[in-house]
Amino acid sequence: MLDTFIDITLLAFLTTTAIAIIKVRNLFVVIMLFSIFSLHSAGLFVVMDAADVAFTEAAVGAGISTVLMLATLALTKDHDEKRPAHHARLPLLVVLITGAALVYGTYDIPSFGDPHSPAQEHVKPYYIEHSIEDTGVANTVTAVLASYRGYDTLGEVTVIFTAGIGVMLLIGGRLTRKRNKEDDR
Amino acid sequence: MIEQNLCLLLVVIPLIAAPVTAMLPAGRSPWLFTLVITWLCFALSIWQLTIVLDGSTISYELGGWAPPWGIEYHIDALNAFVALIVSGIAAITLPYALRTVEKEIQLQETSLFYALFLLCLVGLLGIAQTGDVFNLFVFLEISSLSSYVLIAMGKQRRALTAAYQYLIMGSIGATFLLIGIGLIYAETGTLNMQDLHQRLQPILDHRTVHTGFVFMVVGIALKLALFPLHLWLPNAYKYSPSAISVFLSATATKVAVYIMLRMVFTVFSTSFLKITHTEFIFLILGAFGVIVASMAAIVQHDLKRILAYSSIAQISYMVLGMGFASTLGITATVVHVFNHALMKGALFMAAGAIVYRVGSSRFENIYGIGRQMPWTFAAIFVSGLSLIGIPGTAGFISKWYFMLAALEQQAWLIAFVILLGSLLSVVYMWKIFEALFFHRLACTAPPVTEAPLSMMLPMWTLVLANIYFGINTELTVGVAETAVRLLGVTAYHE
Amino acid sequence: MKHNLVLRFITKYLFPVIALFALYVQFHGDYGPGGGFQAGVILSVAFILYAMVFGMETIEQVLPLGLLRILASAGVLIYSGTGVITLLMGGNFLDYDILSLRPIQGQHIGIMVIELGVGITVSAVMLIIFYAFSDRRNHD
Amino acid sequence: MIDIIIGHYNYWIVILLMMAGFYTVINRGNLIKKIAGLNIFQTSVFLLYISIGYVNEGTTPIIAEGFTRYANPLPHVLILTAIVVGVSTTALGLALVVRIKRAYGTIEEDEIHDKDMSL
Repeated sequence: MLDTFIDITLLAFLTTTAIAIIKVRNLFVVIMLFSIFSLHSAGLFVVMDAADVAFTEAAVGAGISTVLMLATLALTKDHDEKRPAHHARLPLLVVLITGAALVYGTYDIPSFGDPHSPAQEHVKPYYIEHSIEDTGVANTVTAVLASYRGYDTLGEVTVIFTAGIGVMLLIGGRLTRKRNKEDDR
Repeated sequence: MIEQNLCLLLVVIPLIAAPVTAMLPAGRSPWLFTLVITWLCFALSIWQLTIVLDGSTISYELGGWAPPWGIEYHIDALNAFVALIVSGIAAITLPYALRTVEKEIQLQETSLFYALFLLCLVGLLGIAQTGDVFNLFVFLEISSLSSYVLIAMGKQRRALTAAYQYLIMGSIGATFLLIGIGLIYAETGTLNMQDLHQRLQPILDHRTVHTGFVFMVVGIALKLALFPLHLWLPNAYKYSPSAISVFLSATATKVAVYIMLRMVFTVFSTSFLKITHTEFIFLILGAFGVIVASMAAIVQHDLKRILAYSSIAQISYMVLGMGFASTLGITATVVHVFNHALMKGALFMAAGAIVYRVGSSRFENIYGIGRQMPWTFAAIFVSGLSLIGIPGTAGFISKWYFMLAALEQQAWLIAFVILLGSLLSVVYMWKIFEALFFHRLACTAPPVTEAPLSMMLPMWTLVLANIYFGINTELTVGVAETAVRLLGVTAYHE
Repeated sequence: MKHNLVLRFITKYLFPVIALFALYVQFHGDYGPGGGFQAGVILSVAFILYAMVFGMETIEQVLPLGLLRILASAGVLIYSGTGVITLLMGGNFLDYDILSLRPIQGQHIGIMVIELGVGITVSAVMLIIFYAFSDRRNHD
Repeated sequence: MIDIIIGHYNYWIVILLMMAGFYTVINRGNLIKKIAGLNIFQTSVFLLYISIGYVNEGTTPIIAEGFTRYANPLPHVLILTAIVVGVSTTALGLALVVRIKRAYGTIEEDEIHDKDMSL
């Protein structure tokens, strides 16, 4: 019961933050709200028994991503989003359709927390029952991450590495490059 | 030992080579190293294809964990064929890249640039090889992230906005794919493609499954630049460095077509298409895509942009083929994936050669250039004929199969669209021929010479391949038919 | 921030604590939440904090960009290299069982080594990104 | 009816969050804000996955004496990977924003569009 209460409270906070982000035009506030959003979702991850994910989300979302956005803001010195000349209808329409499709899609989805859903009864039991005898690791998240699906994690490290190289190439200390203005069209 | 790990080595060798390249000193050594690696991959992918050519499959358990608990590489003729296209184009792009990269990329950035190129290759090969939907997502992101940066390396500032736009659209696509995978996972509890197929069959009428399918398809369609989600593509191809235009145009969207085929026919099934009538949506989007993109190509005044819009049109053909959901239709799609890689590779190489000499691909700057660069122009001419679908070229073979598939189902309207698309491609290719060859030389243009041999050889290799595969269809059609049989697609019957 | 005594004092003592916590997270992933990725982020945060208070130069002297680039590559190589070793020993890629006579022990070694690779790459890349975004030449 | 709401309210709110993020991304505007929106969109998808893995009366999937029901670790692992992918995308996107600001002098999508057209 307490879980449900915390769950609903956090969801309410998240909703408020997300809607505020759409409305607010001051970029500093947007970034701070994003940080709050991330921290609250980390809290929600804890409520939903995903300690590892919560840990990472707090470090990455509320930490690294926020710092990066603030750094970009400091570099670009644009502090306010300009008011658009006209309101575009298309984005709203796309979002409404997408949202409706998703709500439609939840009709047959197993109930929240259902212990007999396919996701709980297939593949997962193997991890829970065998991870200690297979890998000797009590934290099944680590067992799956590093061993059963270790190849995904190799891909993940490669993604991070790609980002590092990419950022070095893009803004790694090189001054303005010579640009061919005439051909810019 | 190499043979039993073959399908894995194909991905892991470039994956190990990428960080090594990043540590090499700037200069020609990163290029040389990348060249060796890509040719090694090409050789391995040929070897892999010869193994699965007879319709057999290879299964490789990563980490030694049996699927569905571990990740599995599951190779059949289609995987091997796509891997062959990707590594083949990479291998042929590398000699071409030497001179253009020296001109377009600063010297001290070359090692990082080639490392990113290898990472992009890793991502694309990883997608082609994997039998696990989430692993596919991870490698899709490796290839996407590296291609965003590679595109942004273009010389003009619009390369940056093109890359940003691609980043936003690509990330939305990836997130949609993630939502789709999540919904399907909630219904099945597994991520392995073969296992998903088994477990999805009894619940094909679930609304959650339908929604998951739609989100997956929309996500892939964004990566595929399927009309009307194609807006990122023209600028991305136009402003990226020449070698990257060649590589991405010939491989990235083709791999997306492969993902679509794999998801629709292996993970779901032909019967799912029939139940939900999704094939009509593919047909409609494909038909509109062919016509709209071809028309858009006609009104462009820039060589690379015409080619980019033409790519969207050609991709729409492939989607059209999927919409037939018959042996002939999918065969046409698979053959066209290969042929289109050949022709667009050659065309973008020629465009890059012109940019290398003139510094621009806009018509007003390159009028009459074909007379000064006759070999480059001849390459454009021959591969242009292939794009149109003139008999004796590779392009004819795939168009022929598309036509057969349409006639088989008596889809006259679609058959008409296929013809009309070819006619429109005659118009925009003629526009290129006219500007490059018949138009008066731009008066301010300084005289230029033919492109260097290191660019000419790869270009003409692809051009000659266009002719060779227009005459000898044993490989392309043979592999495609095996692949289609394994996808579980059946011949059309009323 | 360079002249704030309290900040300087606290940062000096916080640095080893954060670094130690990072090591704890790195090697305790088997039993509690955590692992290479989180540890890498935390370790990089220790350096970032130090750089923010004492200036970029202090960190750049210890960890120049060239070294970070090698470390980032090394992490990926450690991870994939583990896979190659298992291949050479006759197992499948990343099949840690083969690393030792007892499969469980092999798994233990394998997981530890690859998590180390993850940690190294992640902290190096986080610092590379931080360097790039705080590069004075990007401020104009 | 009540059952449906109790069983699904979590998904519905998560969908609402997703759409708020999605709207911020596709609505024309400031380039940094779009990246923030993308992050919200992705974080909400993470919430969807973790909701799928949640089980009533369960506990964190760290095997210990006295517990029998654990949350599904697989979505957790997938999301750990997805978070890393997300932060990588964010870093690259922001690096591009810095470069765009340097090249165009603005990070408003409309103004960039105008500058490209007016040349």
